[in-house]
Amino acid sequence: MTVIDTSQPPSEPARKVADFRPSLLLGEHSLCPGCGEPVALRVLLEVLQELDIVQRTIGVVGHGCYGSFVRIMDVDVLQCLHGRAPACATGIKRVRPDCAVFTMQGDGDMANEGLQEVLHAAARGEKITCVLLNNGVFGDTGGQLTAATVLGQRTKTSLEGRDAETHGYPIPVADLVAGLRGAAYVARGAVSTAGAVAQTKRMLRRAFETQLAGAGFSLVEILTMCPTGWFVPASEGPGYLGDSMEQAYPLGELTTWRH
Amino acid sequence: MSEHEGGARRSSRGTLVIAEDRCKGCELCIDACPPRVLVMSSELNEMGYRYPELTPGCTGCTACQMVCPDFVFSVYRLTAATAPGDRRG
Amino acid sequence: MTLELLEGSEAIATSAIAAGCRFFAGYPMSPFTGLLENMSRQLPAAGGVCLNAESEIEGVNMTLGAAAAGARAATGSCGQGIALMQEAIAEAALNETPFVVFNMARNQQDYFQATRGGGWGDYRTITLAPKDVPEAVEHAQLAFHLADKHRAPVIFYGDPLLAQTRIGVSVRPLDFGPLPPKDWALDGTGGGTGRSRQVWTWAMGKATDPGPGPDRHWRAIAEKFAAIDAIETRSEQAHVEDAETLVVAFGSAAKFVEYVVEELRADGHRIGWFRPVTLWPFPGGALAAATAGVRRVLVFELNAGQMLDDVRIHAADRSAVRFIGGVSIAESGLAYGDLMDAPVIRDRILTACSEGGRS
Amino acid sequence: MERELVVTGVGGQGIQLLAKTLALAATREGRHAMLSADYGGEMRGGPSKASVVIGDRPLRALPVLASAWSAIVVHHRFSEPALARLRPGGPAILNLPLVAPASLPAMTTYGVDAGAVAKSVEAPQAIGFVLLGAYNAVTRLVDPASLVAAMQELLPPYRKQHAAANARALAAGAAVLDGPGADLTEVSR
Repeated sequence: MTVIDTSQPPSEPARKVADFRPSLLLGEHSLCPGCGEPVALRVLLEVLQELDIVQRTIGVVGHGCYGSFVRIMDVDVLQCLHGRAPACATGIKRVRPDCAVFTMQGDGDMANEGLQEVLHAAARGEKITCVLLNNGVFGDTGGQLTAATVLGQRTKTSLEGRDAETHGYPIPVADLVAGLRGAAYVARGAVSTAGAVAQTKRMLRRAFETQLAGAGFSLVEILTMCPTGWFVPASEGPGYLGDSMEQAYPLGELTTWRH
Repeated sequence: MSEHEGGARRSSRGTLVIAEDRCKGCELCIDACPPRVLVMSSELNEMGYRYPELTPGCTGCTACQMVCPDFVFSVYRLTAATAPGDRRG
Repeated sequence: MTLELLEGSEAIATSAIAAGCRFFAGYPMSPFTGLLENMSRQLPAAGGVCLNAESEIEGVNMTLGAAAAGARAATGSCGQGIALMQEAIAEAALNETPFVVFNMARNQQDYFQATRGGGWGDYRTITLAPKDVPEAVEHAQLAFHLADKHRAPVIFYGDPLLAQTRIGVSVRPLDFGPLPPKDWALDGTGGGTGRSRQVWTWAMGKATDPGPGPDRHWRAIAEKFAAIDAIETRSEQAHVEDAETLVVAFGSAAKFVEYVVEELRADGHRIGWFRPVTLWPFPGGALAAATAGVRRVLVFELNAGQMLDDVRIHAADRSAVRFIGGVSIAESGLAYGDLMDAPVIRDRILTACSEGGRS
Repeated sequence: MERELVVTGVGGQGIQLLAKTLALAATREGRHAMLSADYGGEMRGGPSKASVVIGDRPLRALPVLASAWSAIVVHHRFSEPALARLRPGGPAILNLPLVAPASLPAMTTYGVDAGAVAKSVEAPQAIGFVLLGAYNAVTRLVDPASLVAAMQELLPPYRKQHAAANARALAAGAAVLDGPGADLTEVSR
């Protein structure tokens, strides 16, 4: 089989249509093979650049594997306590209303430790954008059950799979938030396929547009692969996501603010 | 660019630069590639992972770059191979 | 100087705003509630924001966010509410976010909480304990100054008497000297420059501009608090020179002790008083000097004996230390009980004096 | 010199408002004043106590008074602890007939049937202001006009219609005891 030399840009006339990563990414991350979180980070940073708000954006990053992104995202960032990002973002936004303020949280961070924060921030119509990276497990601590773990999913604290009798039902954060009047834009995307990534990026863009227009709270829940925490091969992450998480958490826009 | 040696001739409208040393071998790009022109290497990179290699037929669609968690791909569309009227993307 | 008759809570709020406080978030809890209400009444007119937070945890984290963005910000509560805030107070100490926590405490049982904290890591919190409303007005501004000066959260330790007493006071901005610029604060402009800012307890820096990391950062924090310990102690004392008995008290209780000791002095007793104004850093050196020549050191506080530990640590002779305070809570649970009363304190001092001391 | 007043009675009698009026009047005169309130959760019927301290220099008094120079006894119920702190010789205004004149033998007592006086000037709600007017007539702690101004300042907008009646009550209370006034310099701690 012929293998094309991909060590250098092509010598014949060509135009670059996609770079390795946005210039706002300063270096490498050390997350697991097949992790979905870096993909979400990339499209988030691309949206900031495309909206030309890079130099007036402040991020608030919670605790999870994505916490290491603080080192590689070229954006002003507060690394906050577990679960508290929407509260911190509220304080930031209220004293710097001209900034775009976003949070980056996992499902352990947002659905477990800090569910109250995101609900109240949404109810207040806080003009911030919360990004939930939902992989249904505590990835950073090695794959334990979160409030977002879907029924039947095996984790290190639900070895036989989550059953409702023992562990209760998963919490659909985006749906809860969408039920609150202060929420102006709520959507759920995924990063499991190229199409889903493109859709998720559009959702993030609309979320920030909603914030910039002062319309209210916005949240994008992004289903991300965690093959390590799911105990599946990396290459099977997208398939597993589609078969399990996407069934419990359908993709799409739940609340849209109309211009 | 087109394939000049071996099997059936298959035209490429795009090509890639693959930062193979950054790859962690997750293989997400393999399934994500619509024309299925990426294959995993038999060699290992310096981190010990197999990495994708490009075979002829790339369309420059960027799907591999979209799904790659390790930012391995840069995508190019070849100007010469672009048929008139095909200005997608 | 025109005096306004202000309730303590209102005077403290007015003073905090005069100091430039522009963000406040809290959760109602008596006797802190009055401060929250006054802030919500006054801050909007000053161009600020006051939020009735969904809990103390959110209140303090909102405040941390506002402070990280460079604003003078404060929160408050008392007792159990402050307990809920401890994680964020420790975090702010370690990620160097300056804000003020107004503990309008129900009593003096929060001394350990204020001076030892309940958070994680090698941190301390500067704690100011005013004795009356006029001093509270000063401390409400000093607290912001010290917070900004040292990039650390500062606790203002009040009580029901400070919150609820109405007194004629004058509130105007106080100048405590120059402060370093807040060039570390997050304002969003760092994005895309390769030198974007971060407020991070781990202090890892950016991939392109590495920070000190936790080991070096936390050692630096520990050194910073050691330096604060050396320079920011404040205390007051009187009649120490010829005193046989020295009474130590803080906050409102110290005001009562001062009153009683002056009476006893007038009656011919060789007695003095000592008041830590900062509970941390504890004015241990000043206390050691003040206790060097006395026969007995009496500690009066409205708890089971918390500052007592610090007095024992620093007194010239710890065997001379006697505890004459105690737990004393009003039936409502929201105010001091019968022990916060000059005649009672006088009796306790005289009884302790009659029981001898070191020779 | 510092002058202390304790006002004691049951909630609903206007105790807090009269104490606040006096403290504000003194403040508006440029003097130092302190007001401590002590009342239960009940708005009416429970113990209600207030203390006011007025002086010409920063005050030395504690927010829990060690002793007091003067008193207004609006009701005998709950009054015992407050009255036990009075220094002998000072003035005490007693709300007759609810409070027996003999209850404070060591004080210079002045009885005022505040209810009847208030009714006579068609200000039946303003018993507290009658007593305050009488108290100030005896003690001359503040200018009577300052009391009226402070009373008006303290009325919330929805109660402004009571200002005239309250002013009548202050004046009527003063008229009951208006004489040479107490010579404050003779009374010391």
